[in-house]
Amino acid sequence: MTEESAGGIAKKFLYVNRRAPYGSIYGLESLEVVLIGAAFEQDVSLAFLGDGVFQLTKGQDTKGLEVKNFSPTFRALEDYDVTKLYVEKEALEARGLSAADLVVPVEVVSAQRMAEIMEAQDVILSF
Amino acid sequence: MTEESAGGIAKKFLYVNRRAPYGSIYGLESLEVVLIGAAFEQDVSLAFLGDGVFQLTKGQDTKGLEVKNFSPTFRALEDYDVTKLYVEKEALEARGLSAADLVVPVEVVSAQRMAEIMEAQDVILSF
Amino acid sequence: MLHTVNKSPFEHRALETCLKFARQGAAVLLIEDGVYAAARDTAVAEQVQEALKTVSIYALKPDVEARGMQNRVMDGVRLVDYGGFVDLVVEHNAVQSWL
Amino acid sequence: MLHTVNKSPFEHRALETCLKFARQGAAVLLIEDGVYAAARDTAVAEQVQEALKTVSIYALKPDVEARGMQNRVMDGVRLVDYGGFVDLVVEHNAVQSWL
Amino acid sequence: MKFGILVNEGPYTHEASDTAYQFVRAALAKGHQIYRVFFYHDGVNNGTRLTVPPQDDRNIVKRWSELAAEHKLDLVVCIAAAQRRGLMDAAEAKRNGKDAHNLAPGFRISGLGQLIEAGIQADRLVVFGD
Amino acid sequence: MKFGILVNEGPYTHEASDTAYQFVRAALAKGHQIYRVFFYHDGVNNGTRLTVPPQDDRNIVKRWSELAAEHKLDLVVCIAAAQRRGLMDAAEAKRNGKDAHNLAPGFRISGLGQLIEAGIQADRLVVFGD
Repeated sequence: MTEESAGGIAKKFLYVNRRAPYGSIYGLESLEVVLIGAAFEQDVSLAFLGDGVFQLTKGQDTKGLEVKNFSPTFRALEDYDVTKLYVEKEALEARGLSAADLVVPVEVVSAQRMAEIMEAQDVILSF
Repeated sequence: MTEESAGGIAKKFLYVNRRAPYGSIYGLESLEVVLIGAAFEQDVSLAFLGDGVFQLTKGQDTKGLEVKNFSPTFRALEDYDVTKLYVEKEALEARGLSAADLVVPVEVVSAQRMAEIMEAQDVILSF
Repeated sequence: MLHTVNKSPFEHRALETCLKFARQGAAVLLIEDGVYAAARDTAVAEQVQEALKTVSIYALKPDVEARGMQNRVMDGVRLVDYGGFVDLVVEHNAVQSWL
Repeated sequence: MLHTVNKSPFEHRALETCLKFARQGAAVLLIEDGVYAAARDTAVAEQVQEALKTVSIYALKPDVEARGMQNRVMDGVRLVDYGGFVDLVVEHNAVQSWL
Repeated sequence: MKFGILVNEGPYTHEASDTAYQFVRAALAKGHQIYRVFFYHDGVNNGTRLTVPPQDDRNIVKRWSELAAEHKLDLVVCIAAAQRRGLMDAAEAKRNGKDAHNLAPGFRISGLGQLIEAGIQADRLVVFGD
Repeated sequence: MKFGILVNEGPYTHEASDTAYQFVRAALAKGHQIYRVFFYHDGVNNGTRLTVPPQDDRNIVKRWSELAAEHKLDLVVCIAAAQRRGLMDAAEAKRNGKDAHNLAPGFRISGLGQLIEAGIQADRLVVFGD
């Protein structure tokens, strides 16, 4: 197993994203952790709850803000073997969004299912 | 008039407090502005909306946090001729509080009245 | 009077509080994460539409675009750029920032 | 699993979100401005009482005292000091901080 | 018209400093005056010259400094807030026995009275924060 | 038990750094180990030696430094977050051509890998922030 070849047992890491992009830097700096963390060959999942779903929306154009649009980076996660992206169904709905509005394929899950996913983790990094 | 003796026309300053104490420093640092500002002999009012009312509650004991309890300082405001303290009625009620729970005498006002007070200001400092 | 709101209406009560204190004829400018309140078909859209009956609501265009919302802004909310923000401040006697 | 909530339930939706994801048997520790949720007779008290049927709720005593709430904590919410916070972390497999 | 500006958050973490900067630039472009920009709370962190942002990102501190130089802006960092957070100029470093200082060009450190004065002298005071 | 600690906010503005400090002290008092305290986002500002808090207030940076010395704590400031916000040690200052540095005793600057490693090595990771 990949995990054991890295010299240890893989832990289940969950990154919980609950903030909208650009109003604060948490989303961007959280993604920086995910990218670095990918090299450690752990069992990684990302959860997008509440306003966190806004990080994934299509059509972001940050020229007017003079900041970097980091949403395309989510598309690169696959190259890092980070493929488990869970999005809260109710959060999408409350915000008038659907999976088709997001820049990457995700698994849209109920609050109940998301709670189960959270319970199964060893390490939860929340930003 | 005091204002003219200070060499100018007094402006109406409103300090809007909407944050609970200790969870963040905004309440304390806002009060520091009020104290310094008192020397400028303007027409000063303080508004406590939402969680801002928590700044004024009696019985604060910060020993366990090892931070300074700044609530007694509100009692000193009178010495600085800062006497117009307005508290949002609905905010108190939602938090299970009444004027008797506060460290200083205040005027408890409706949202409607508070809106009128805000409209009458020249400068609004919000923290 | 001009009110600015910079918080998402889905996580904070800043917009709700602002609308409680914004009087007839006031202007509300949504900036930063506050612009999410300008989107159609959300859980807060009805509240914003109701508010439009008594106050003018603006949203800061660069913030709207950064969040990919340019095609989802509800009717009645007017977009302004930073220059328009400046004009709104000039036109009103005072500004209350609902941080 | 242990959940911590550090935001006031009157201004933010952090507690509401936490309670949505806290499963039967989980523990919720209120810290910092989150302790306001532990008070009796508030607009959110009923929501907290309802949650007490399925999860354990704790509040950090130094934060409760700093806010002058020592006599207003509702029945069923248990107070812990920093050592108790540490024990709660030890007793649960993981911690989710609802920031 | 004369504007006073209050910035309550530091660079990068919250959008406040960006919005304030764009507002100031737009106001200047329209021929308005900026009486003063006052940095309070974490806003004082906008005044450090020790930031090294990524190459592909904006340099928030530097562009404040440059805007100040170009338009003779008065950028004031609150001394009390700065002391709590580790911002100081050479004089403050000397007074407090510190071996380094970090204030960026174009900023000066002064008291809260400068904020009140901005409220009095400016036609409008606009607050940016979190 | 071994704890990893993540601190996401700076000193004074939010309570996060206070709570984290009290948690760490309580854990040590109970005989637990602190594998690492990692400072990210504005949390890096806990690592500046240039703060001068009021006499009657706690000195947040100093007490982190002292606790580190007493218990050999590993206090790590994230390099990427630090560069954005103006935190640097002597080596970083030299590399970036800066004329000053401000890292406090007991802190070291390193990469985000140190946070992941803390997640892997510690029995529990606890996050403090705003």
